[in-house]
Amino acid sequence: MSKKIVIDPITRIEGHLKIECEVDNGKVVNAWSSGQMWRGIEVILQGRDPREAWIFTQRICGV
Amino acid sequence: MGAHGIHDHIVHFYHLCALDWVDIVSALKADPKAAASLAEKLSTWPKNSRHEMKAAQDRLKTFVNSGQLGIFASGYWGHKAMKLPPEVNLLAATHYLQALDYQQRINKVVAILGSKTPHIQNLAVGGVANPINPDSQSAMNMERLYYVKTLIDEIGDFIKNVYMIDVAAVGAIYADWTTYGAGVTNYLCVPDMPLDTAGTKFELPGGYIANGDVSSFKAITSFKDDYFKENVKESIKHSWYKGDWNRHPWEEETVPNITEYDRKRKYSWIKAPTFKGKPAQVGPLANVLCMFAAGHKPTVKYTTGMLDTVNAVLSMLGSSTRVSVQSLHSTIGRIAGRAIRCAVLHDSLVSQWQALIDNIGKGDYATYNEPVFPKGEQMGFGFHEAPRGMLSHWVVIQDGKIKNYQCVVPSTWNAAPRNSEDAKGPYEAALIGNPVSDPEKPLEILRTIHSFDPCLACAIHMVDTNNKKEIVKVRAF
Amino acid sequence: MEIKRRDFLKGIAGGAALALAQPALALAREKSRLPDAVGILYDATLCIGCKACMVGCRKANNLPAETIGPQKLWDNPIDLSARTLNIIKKYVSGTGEYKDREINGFSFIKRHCMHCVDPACVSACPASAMTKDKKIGIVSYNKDACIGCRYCQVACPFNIPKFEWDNPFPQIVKCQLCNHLLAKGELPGCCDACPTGASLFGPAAALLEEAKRRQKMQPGSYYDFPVSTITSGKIQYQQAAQYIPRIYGENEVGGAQVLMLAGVPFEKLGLPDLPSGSYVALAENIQHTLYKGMILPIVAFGGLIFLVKRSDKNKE
Amino acid sequence: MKKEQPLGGKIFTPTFLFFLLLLIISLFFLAKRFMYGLGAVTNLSDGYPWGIWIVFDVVIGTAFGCGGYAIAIMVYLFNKGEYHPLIRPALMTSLFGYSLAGLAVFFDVGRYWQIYNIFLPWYLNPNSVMLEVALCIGAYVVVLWIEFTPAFLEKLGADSAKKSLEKIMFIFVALGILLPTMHQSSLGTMMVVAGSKLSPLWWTGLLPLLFLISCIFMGYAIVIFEASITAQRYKIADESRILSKLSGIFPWMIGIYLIIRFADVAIRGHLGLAFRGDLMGNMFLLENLLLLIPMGILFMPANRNNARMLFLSAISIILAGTLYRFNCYLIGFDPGVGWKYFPAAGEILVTVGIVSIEIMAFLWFIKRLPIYHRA
Amino acid sequence: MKKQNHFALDEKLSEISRRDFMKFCGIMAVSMGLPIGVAPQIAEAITNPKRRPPVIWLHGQECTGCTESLLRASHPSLEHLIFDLISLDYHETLNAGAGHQAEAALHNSIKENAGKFILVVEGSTPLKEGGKYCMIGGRPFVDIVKETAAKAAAVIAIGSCASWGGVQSSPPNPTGATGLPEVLKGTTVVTIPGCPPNPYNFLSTVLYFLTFGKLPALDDKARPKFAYGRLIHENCERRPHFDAGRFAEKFGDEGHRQGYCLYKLGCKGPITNANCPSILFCDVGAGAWPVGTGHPCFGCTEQAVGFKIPLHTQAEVSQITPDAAHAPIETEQGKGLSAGAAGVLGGIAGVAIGAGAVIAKQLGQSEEGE
Repeated sequence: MSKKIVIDPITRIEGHLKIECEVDNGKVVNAWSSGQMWRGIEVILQGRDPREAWIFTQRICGV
Repeated sequence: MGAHGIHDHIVHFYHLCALDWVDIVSALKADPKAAASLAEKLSTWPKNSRHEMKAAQDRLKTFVNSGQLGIFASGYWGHKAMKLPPEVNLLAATHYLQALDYQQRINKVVAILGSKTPHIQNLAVGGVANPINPDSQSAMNMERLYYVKTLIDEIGDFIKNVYMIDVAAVGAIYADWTTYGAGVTNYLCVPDMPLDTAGTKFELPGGYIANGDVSSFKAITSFKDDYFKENVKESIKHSWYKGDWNRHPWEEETVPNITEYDRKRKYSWIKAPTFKGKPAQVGPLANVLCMFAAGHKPTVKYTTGMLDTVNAVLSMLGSSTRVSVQSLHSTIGRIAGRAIRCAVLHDSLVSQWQALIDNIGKGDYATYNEPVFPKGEQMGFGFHEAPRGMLSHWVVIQDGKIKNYQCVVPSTWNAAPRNSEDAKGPYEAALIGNPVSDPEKPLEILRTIHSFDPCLACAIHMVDTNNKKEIVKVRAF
Repeated sequence: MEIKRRDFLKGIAGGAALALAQPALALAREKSRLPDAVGILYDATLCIGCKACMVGCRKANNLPAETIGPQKLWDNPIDLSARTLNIIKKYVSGTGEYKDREINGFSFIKRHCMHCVDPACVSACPASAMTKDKKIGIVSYNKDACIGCRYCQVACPFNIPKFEWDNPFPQIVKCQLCNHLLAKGELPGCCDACPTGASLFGPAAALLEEAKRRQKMQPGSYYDFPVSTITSGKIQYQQAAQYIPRIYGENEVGGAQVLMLAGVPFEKLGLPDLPSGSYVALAENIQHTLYKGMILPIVAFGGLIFLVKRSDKNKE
Repeated sequence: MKKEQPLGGKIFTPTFLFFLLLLIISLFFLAKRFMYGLGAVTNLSDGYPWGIWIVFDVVIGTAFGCGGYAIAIMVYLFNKGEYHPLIRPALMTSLFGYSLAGLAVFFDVGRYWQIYNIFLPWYLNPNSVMLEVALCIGAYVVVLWIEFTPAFLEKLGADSAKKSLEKIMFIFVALGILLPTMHQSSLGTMMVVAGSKLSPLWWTGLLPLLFLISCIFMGYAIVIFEASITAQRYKIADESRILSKLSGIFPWMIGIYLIIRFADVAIRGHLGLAFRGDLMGNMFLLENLLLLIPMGILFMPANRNNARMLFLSAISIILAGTLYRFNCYLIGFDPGVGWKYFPAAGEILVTVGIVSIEIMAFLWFIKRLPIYHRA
Repeated sequence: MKKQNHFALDEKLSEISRRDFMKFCGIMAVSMGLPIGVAPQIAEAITNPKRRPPVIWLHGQECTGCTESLLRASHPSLEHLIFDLISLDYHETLNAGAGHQAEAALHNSIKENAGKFILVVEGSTPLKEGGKYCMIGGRPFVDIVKETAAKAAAVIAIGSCASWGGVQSSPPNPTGATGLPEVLKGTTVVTIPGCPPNPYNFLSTVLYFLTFGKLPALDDKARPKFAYGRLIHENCERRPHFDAGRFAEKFGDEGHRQGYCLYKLGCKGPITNANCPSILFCDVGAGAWPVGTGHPCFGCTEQAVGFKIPLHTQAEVSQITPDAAHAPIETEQGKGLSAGAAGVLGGIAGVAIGAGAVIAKQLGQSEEGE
């Protein structure tokens, strides 16, 4: 019988990640990776001056 | 850029990922003298003395004794999967503290050029905002340039004498991890550090490797590379966006459609990108393997050096296991790849600095080309080999205003959910076969996930412009 | 403010002693803008008081800094002078919190030559040292002609021409719309330097159109404002302020090629409230009525000779 | 008819030396002006570009010099030969007034070294009121010297030259009436262009007319003033009878002037400004009061025969005319709030110096040249 | 593992030289705008707490840039901060444990330190769709943050996202990203905006709280005055160029290379409150801040400016300082009556009146004599 492991949140990363695994016999047999956050930067960028796009895209990630 | 990459790799290894492998509490039991002599065998790093070790150990003791463990309180200390002897743990812990210092130093390079970090603010579409004028006190002048150079040199010592060695040592002890976590072995990376303004010559090569077969490497050669341009697609079958399509970034739309978490249907905000219809792994390992395949000399040198050091440590430990390039297709391989890339980037940094100085010497102070946005629809893309892997931005500009903008970032590739063909993303695939000794403390899963250095919101530090023209980054790194 | 003509005609009615020919006086002449006139539109609501125009002017005209006060630290002229052809002044009332508001507000105002349609200085100058360009209408100064009488200073309703009081070989100094730069195809220093488009160079007619367009703007809504020149293509997208309904320079003393817009009444900004007709026209009318073709004086002279002769005969 | 004769006597009297001293002081300031610029000596500014050198020395000085003009009008225009004895002394004051005005202009003008530009045809600006004034005054100074030349010729005994000159003298006499009519009115027109900068109490299209009338009654007043002094100081032919008769003209002239003056201000609707109690209002009242009083006094024939009353009335009229011109050019002139002007000590002393030259020249002329009719 | 050993901290601190330590406290005092004399007080607060104050750090919609910026701090360093100054009980990016273990640590700390811990929030809170745009441990972030804040002694919003929504709140704000003060209406939330904020502004705020037991003086947007009290424009090293009208027209031009004012390139310094020009970034010496390196400020600390006013649009400068630098509309000019002139005139008037009077008198006499 496989056992389900959910790790949420995954720490020591940037952002919010959830990992779900099915473990059988001490081995992972299936896994799902799920991003848990959406900010809509692409939507915000529409209609803007291309010269300032980097101000927004840069802030997608601060690491 | 290089400096940023190096910083990122060091922070990741020591502060984000090392705690999966290093038992800090165990370090308290170590003998500083033994740790020091071990360290001296491995490298010539002058800060490996017994006193350094003792000081670090005392610092940790005090901290642990205070009873307030803070972020360390929830660690997996004493976990079965922690295999390092106390001395190595102490060595790593000492370097954890030293790395805090060195990451700051390399980061200062970024700060000098970028004005602050993170979120450097020296970019401008068409160039950089850093004026160069050796005869001005308000521009990039000798003082600034040599501050940068000094910092580059200092960090070089650390990378070569500490980081590389530590990774080799940990890698050797955890050699069994070379068999886990390969996952998706289609590797994708892009060339970087362009040597000309047109973006046709690069210091660091990039390309695509299918199925872990280094000989299948096909290079991406320019900023306008069609092979790259035509083969990127993203699927949202399992992502919380409206519809179910598999499109080229220029044709994408972004309409959120939030549903319940359902593993069979939609379960992530991340889209599933594919290259030639297949998921691909990106990141330092992909980069190193591609550069290795392309015969990039520094990469070959550092990769071989790393493998040799691991094998040396293995023989010192009396183990018969030996590692090869094939061993890199693994969880620990990704960590090693990151260290190798770090060293390669450092070499590149040195040569880029020299190139900058040469240009200034020739009186070339140009840092900016004014962008022009013609009327009508313009489509463009740009890419960069970021610390966490290949990143590309795709933009459609209509009459000087952005019509569509899509970022296909490293973690999108790696943390992707299943794609339109229901093929697993790299994280998902890499976890298959991973051991889990204690389901309550799934340290091993974290090891594999962390080896990718996930960054969900994700790393972008460059912007492409219109007309398929990439920013010229040469001069300010 | 139509006093001028009425007053004058009234004066004429009582001034029969002058024995003037009435028909010649009936109309003050009406000068209109030259078709190719150039000018500046200064919009105080766009002005941020950065004084870049003042520096631009200094640079363009090679003028030294002007320091007031004992420290000599700042270039801080308090008014136009022989060293300062262009100045930004500041109006403040009450708490001075709100831009372009008369009460408890503040506003900047730029002062320099208005390049009048019918310039008093040109009319006044006995030696033709002040001239108005026949094509583009710039009022400029020729030191080789000037005798230094300073009548232009007395005549100018805007107090623009300035004199080098401390120079034993002085000149009159005034804004000449950087005609030396225009000749080279460059822009006037102030408009070139202005970062916001508050000082806008262009054909006077187009500037008047632009000023009228701004007068119709909805305060608070966003509009495009050209920067540097009206046709530069450089555009500032900005909120329109609450303009007072007057384009200063449109009609004042016969009109000017420099126009001004503001959110504060112009009298508060130190600009004189002037009638629409020009004093110059009146003075010249008197002058020309009396001396046109020197007919009147010659007639008078003839009469006088007769009288003197008669008197001499009597004496003998 | 008696001939004019030099009065004779010592030149270097204490009075003369006193004025010589004043002249020397003014020379010091003039030197300073030419070395360091106008700003070094005067309080002139960009707000008040014209100070007392223009206003007193030129605008008022020439009005003082209108004695010759005024008497000439009487003698030639109205054919009153009885006033002829007044002509030469009056001409002399005109000569001084205008010549020194020209000198003052030379001090005041900034670019004096090219002052001849106004005579160059290619620099002429026919629109300029100033040009008219300058040319006219320039011409008039020449005319005055020519008109006065017979006095020199008499002194030199060049009778034939004098005779031939006198044959064409009528031209210059006619010019001597025409030119002041032109430029004295134009001195008024000059301020028309100042427009809004001049208080409505003074600014009017009638400025030329008012300047013209005022210069004439000032001219008569000067003649009376000067004759009174010389009559007292030097025993010359008593002209009081002529003067009394002449003064009969004042009430009428001043009356007409005041009617025009007040009607103009009232019709333009600015009379209220006169009673606001401020400097301009008070000056307006004072200026006109100084005319009203002598008008009243001289209205009575008894007073016209009283030398003291005549003298004081003449002073009052002169002061009134002076004040009117000061008001038009300086006190009523407001270039915008914040500007102020009051002549500097050096500036005043230069003007004093110019007046001193005038007085010294006067003393020299009457003693050495045939000006007055001896008693 | 929770062994108590109270002598430990003092012993630990004694290893740092006292001079270094006082220097550090001095720097903190300066960066907080406090007189240098309070340095001993700060030292006291840091060396003698009974326990290191617990800090819980939550992440919403963010990029971890604020945390990253703390890694760059050198006085104190992150190491010093979390080992010696505070007890960082929960922090997603730095936590050793993950999943359940991390969650447990969070809940333990909240329970144990209720009313005593400092809550730091990084990232904005999406409110649209019930907060589903940011889920942690299966719960909307908005619920977590509200629950935690209710038990906190002080709440600090670090970064522009937490302060007012940040980049993701730009129009059209697809996720309803909201700043903490809006989410926690009625609670005092100290905001440390900036993208990322200068780490010293955050550290100084925390130390202020620890030292004086109260929050620093805040402006109307709940920002500490010591950091956000003045416009960037007022302390900018390029200000003299602005005052003198010397502007860079485009990147890399002569003016740009001479360090001229960047206003024309769209600098928002004149409408942005922050201390960037005075304390700089990353301890690398002169010019280490955006305007210093040649890029216009884009106003990241101001809700109405950053990500709102387009990058290359010029700011409307409304607060002009110093006022005295502009000429007033009316100025006293020209010279009035001087003593010398009055004396001269008086003399003339005296002589004239005297002479006139004498002559008038004599005229009368001669008449009488007649």
